[in-house]
Amino acid sequence: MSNAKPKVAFYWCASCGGCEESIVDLAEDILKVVAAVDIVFWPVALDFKKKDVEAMPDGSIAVSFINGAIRLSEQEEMVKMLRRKSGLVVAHGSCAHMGGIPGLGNFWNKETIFRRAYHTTPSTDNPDKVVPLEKTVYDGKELTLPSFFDTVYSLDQVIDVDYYLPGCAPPRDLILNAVTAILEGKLPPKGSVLSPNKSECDTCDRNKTKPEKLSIKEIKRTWEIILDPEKCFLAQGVICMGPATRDGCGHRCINGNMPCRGCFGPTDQVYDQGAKFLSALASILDTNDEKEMDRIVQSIVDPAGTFYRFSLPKSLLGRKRMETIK
Amino acid sequence: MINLTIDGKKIEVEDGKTILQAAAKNDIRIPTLCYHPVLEPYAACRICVVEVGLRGKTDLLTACNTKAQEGMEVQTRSKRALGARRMNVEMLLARAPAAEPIQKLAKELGIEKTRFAVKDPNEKCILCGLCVRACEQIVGASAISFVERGTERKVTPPFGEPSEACIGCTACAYFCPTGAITYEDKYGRKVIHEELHLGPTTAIRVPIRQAVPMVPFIDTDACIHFKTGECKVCAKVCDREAVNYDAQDEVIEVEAGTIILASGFKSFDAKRIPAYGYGRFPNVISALDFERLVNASGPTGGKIKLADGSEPTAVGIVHCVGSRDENYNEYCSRVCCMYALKFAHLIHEKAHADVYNFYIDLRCFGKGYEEFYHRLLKEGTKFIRGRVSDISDMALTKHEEGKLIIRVEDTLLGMVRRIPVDMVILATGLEPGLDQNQLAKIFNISCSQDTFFLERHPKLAPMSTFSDGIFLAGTCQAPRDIPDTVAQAGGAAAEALALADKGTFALEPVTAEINKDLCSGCQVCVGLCPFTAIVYEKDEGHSEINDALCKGCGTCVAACPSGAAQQKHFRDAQIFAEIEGIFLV
Amino acid sequence: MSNATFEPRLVGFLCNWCSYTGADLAGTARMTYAPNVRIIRVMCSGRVDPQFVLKAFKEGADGVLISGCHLGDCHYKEGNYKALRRYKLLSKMLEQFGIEKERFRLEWVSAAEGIKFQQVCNEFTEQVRKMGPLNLSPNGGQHE
Amino acid sequence: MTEAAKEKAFRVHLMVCAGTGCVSNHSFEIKEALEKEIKKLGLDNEVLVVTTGCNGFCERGPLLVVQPGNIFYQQLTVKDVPHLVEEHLLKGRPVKKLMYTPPKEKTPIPVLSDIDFFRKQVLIALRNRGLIDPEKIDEYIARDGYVAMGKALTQMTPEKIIAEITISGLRGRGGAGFPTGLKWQMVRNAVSANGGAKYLICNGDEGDPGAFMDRSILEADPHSVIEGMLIGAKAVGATQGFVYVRNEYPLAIKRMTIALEQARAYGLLGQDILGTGFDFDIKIVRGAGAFVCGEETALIASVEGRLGEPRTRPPYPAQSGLWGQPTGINNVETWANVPSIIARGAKWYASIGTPTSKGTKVFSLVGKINNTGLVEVPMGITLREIIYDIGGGIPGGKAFKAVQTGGPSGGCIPKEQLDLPIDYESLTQAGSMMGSGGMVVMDEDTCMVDVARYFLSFTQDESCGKCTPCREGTKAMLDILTRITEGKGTEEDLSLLQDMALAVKDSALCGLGKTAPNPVLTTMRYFLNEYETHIRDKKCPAHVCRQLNVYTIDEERCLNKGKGCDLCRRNCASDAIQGAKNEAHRIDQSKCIKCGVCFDVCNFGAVKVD
Repeated sequence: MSNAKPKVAFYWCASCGGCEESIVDLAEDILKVVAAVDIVFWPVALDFKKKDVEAMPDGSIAVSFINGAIRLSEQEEMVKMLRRKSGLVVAHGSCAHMGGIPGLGNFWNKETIFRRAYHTTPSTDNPDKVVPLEKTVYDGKELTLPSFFDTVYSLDQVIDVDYYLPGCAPPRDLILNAVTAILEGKLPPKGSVLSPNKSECDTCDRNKTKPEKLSIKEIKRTWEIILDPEKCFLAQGVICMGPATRDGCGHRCINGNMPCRGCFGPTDQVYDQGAKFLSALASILDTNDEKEMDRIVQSIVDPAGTFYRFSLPKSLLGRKRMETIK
Repeated sequence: MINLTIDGKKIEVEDGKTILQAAAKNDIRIPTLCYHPVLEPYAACRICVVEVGLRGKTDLLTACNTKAQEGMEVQTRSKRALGARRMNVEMLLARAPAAEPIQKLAKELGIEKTRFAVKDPNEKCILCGLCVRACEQIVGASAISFVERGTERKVTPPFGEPSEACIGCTACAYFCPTGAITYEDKYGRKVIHEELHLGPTTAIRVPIRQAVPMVPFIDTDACIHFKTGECKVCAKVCDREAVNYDAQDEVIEVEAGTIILASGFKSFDAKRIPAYGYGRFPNVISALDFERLVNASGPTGGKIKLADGSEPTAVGIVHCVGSRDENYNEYCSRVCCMYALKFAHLIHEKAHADVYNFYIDLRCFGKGYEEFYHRLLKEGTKFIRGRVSDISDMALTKHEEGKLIIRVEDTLLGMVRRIPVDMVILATGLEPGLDQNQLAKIFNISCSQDTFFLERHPKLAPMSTFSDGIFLAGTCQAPRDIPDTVAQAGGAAAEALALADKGTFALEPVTAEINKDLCSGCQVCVGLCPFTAIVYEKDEGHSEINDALCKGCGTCVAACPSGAAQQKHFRDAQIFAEIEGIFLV
Repeated sequence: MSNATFEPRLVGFLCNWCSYTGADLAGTARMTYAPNVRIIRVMCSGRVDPQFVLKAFKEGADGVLISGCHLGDCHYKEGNYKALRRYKLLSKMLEQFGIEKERFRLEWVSAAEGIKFQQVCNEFTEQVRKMGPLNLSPNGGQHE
Repeated sequence: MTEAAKEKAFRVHLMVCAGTGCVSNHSFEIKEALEKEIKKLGLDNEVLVVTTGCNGFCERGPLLVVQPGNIFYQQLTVKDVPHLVEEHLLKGRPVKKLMYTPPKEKTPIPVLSDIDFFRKQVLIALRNRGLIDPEKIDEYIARDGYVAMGKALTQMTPEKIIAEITISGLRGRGGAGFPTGLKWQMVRNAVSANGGAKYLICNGDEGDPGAFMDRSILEADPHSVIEGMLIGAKAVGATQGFVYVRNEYPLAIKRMTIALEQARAYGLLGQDILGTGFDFDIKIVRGAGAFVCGEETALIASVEGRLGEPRTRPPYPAQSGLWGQPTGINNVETWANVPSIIARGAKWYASIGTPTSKGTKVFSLVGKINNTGLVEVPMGITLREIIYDIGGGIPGGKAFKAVQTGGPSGGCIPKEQLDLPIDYESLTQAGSMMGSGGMVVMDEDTCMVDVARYFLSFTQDESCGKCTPCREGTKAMLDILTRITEGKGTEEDLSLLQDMALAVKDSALCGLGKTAPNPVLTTMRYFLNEYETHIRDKKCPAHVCRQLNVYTIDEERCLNKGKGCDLCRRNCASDAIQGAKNEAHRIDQSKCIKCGVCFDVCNFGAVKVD
């Protein structure tokens, strides 16, 4: 009987939609899923309304897959509601997991972002200096908009999260495994990241090509050299987050001859992906001469943005110091 | 085997032998000049020409380099051969009248005097080229060669100047048959003619006077025997038969559980302070020079003499040369004060000269030292407190003339003084050995900034290093005098023995470890370990730490990007907890 | 809180062999110095993980000090060089987080330099005092 | 040649000789003048001016040959050019006054091949002289160049090549006349040490005074040498060749360099030649101009960068030569002969010459002779033919005395032997040698003792000094000869000289020393009387040895004819002449230093020498 099927919800917050894609990318396997479960909420694909969810009894949804970071009050409200209605909540994708790309917003705050977005970008034509307001009165009626936070949050900084599906976006087999695990009730301990707990080098073919002593004299950016398709990126002097990034992505970037950017986040025993990678990178710089060190360090453009590309909100510091934002 | 006749005598020789060898084997003498058994035949002098008949054709050939052939009929004294030989000898007699071998040969061949013009009655060189070939083929130096053509031809080093290539083996002189090349022992080295310096020293010698053991050695680079297999004069003259040409340098490997480093120090080079004129003024000498001077086995038999052999009437001793001086070494060399006092005493005793000590502070710590200082005061040694600014021979007054003038600010009188003396002794300080850093690397230990070896702990472990089982003794660790050195050495020995006795030593418990289940084998850590304790297990795909080698610095742990490495007692979690703890209060 | 009355909270990561001994010496030599630096002992400045620094700031430190043996004197040969490299990159990154260079300091203090340790602590304390409290976003990134 | 010229056919080619001799006589200016003039008359697309290698008739340079027609112009000057161009090229009237007129004849000879100098020559080594521009490989190829090489590489086995050379009877043209085929066979058979390479060397270290045939070949036809070496390389299995040219031959070096580049560019040199998989390349080595380096072992030492001094053979270079490897070393002329032999066959070559000496030999004909120059003649030709028919006899109607062949180490051959058919053996018998082909003609005014002295002074100067006889012997002999020419000679000197000459010849190390005494021996053999006159009567019949001359003044002739012109007195360096204007002059023998100035200045033949 269909109503015996476990109920599943999909929701998206501050995200690019890639994670929704990742569901669709299950291709024919989606049919298995659809066959096995009963999708009760999926704004992207199906026409449900907020009230439909409100109507559901608490805990009636077996599992909610939520992607995207939390940037708006509305998103906060929705995920809190889904938390109530769901047995399990899975943070789907880097943004939900660690804040992801939207998380880089934490180097600014609402004010600076609005100034930039609505006033100073070259493409902006906004003579009246209009900015979104939470309340506006339009011919007598009051219109509201959700409020915009200063800080972007990962999902688990807002609600309690049971499992994490890492990746931007998570690869299909990871999703399938997760779904099957849930359906079969073969679940790992709560809070687990559903991906191997080793760093990427573990399964990277290029790891073989590492030299005896891994060391870097020059930091290169990917377009500054012709990348050797076989050789370890670090050995080529190109920043690759692989060593500090959880495995399981299937090396989509590396197979495309692009270094890892760290979308899978750190391994369990690491507190702060960026700091860890920074430490590793600095350690293998091949010089004991201070001037030379300064030179190489200078050549690293935007370390914070690079090392925390996906994990800023979840990092130890979380965001830039408010009082220093001008 | 080859059959031929020489002077009608049937002879059998093995293939490849020359006519000359064949003849010699049968006591038929063919005179030679440019031939030497150990050198390639040159066939230049044409004295050994013999008439050779072969297949009905006769010809004059040089015996020295013509191979014997089947059926050769050789006549060594045929009219034709003798004619040519005589003519050549006669001509050589004109070239080198003073060459004895030629004179002898001429007599044998019945030539009283040459009919040709004599250029130089004292000429000895016959241009046989033995020296040139010896230098090329045997010494391998090619330091001399023929230059010019025809009668202008002569032997010289490149451009007639002393040759870099020359190793001073004197093989050329050894091979010269006429004594045209001569050499003599001069200023401790062989000198060939006045203008040609033949190398540094003799092939067989005692390294230094105080060498232990006091035995001569053979410098195989210079020894002719090791080039030619000839000579062996040393063996001939040694009735104890002590000369052994087969002795080889050997590298001896010793397995040791503990090692004591006592690699000593290097004396400060006083030339580095030009103002003191060491190396410019013969009578400004270093402490070691003075030790040599007063040494009974020294050049003066222990008498304290000036360069000109006279006795000094006033001697200055400058303390802290190269020590306690930010320009050179900031540290105190610790021994200078006392040995300077010793010198003062000796000079007093032996030369009855006035002695001036120029000091910053006198550091007479230790048993009996202070007493010794007082004794010197009684002896009338003069002590002037102040750093000497310079030493010159520029006299301002009559009584300064012919003296060395020491300029110093007497900080007790608060005035600049000029002290004229005959001799100045620079109390040079102690410096770390030149190869300290190298040794440090070899033994996995560290040096302090002054590059003396670093002890494990200044108070608690002064003889130990950070490599367990390696101990320090003496001046390689810090400047110290003999009693201290002996004491420390004893301590080091004791520690070493204790360890050897125990047979095992406890490792620092703070070593790092890698959790294989978490390590992805990214190898970031491998290159970081200063003790090469980390190895990447290719097949297993993860890295491992050798507990015995790990000293527990934790660098790898800090660098491990996946947190697979942790340091016992310093785990991330523990330190995080500490940090949190700090802010509870 | 006015800077005059403000007592900076500083964390110092000291290497076991030089700086910690140096601090010890400063102590045994009865030198008084600013008590603001809370010391955490590590075996080598090379053990200091940037995570520790961030953690310290996150927990409320107004400044962080790393101190090790002088270059060339490291008891583990080169640990302090690694510390130096990490320090340079980290302080650059901290600025992006709005944490001024002056709040993060690296000093070489040998076992014999009790006095230097004293000076460092005093200077650093005064420096940070002038700058005032760090005030990371009050919730340290946690949702209000 | 301009690009246009390449395709174009021209009515007339003007072959301007660009051999060293003619060049030093401004043949390049002549070329420019010609081109200018031709352009002026708008003939520049009908007439082409070509520079060729040495034509050989250097005596008459600068030379110009007009083709077709083979009209031979000589001793041109820039002034002659306009006239010549207008007359010959415009109006088609060859210019008689610029043609060659044999001595003692009136009518000039227009056509080159009718001139004796050329008529009796047979050109094999010099086959291309005067016909091609040595700096253009195309012209060499147009003259069937590299055909022989093609044949050798594609159709012949090494054995076949060597057999061919052997049958042809070609012998080393360097002088010793060692059978070339045999030498190649030795190199081929020789097992190269540790499987190393085998080498070929072209000996262009031409040192004999007055000899320039090697230079001329290298300048006029470098490709013939390259081709010869290629064939040799295939025969002996060599992979690298060296051309050893003395640095005093800049033009030869330049042209050889160009030739090598062009050959490489055409794939005739280097890797996989003509796609046969055969590799061979050639380097030029510049000699420092030491005579002894013409000796093969010394030359090899020099190439190796060692002291240029010979060593005893055996081992022969063919067994152990350059860097100890088997090395085939032949003289320039020898190599230049090879292509023709391969192209036209051994039989043809062997048909020329005498039973023991086949083919031709190039001689450089110099000295007291009308037609100085380079001649290539068949072996067996007599000295008379060369000297009188080709050489045009002795100038000034003087009497022929002797001819010196074989360079400084050769010997002098007297007129009694003028009909000697030239080949290796006959010359050796006559006490001289073929040598590299120097041929110095001497007339009655030559003093044979002086000649011997001259050549010895050369050899002793060039002796490397390694072996006693050569170093000391040549010097000692020179001293004696000088003594004799100064009238201080004694009877003993003669015997001593004889003994020494023999001893040196007998016991010297290398060819240089062994042959150095030849001039002495031959002159003593054929002209002993001259020696004796020098020693006994203290006289030099030819009046060459000034120290022996006695100058006197025929007083009445001086007075009658010269009216005591006093010229001699004024020119006398030692005030040995007394007398004043309008008086007879006299020479005070005690003061006379025998400088001979008076003899030279007297316009009335009053001064007599005796």
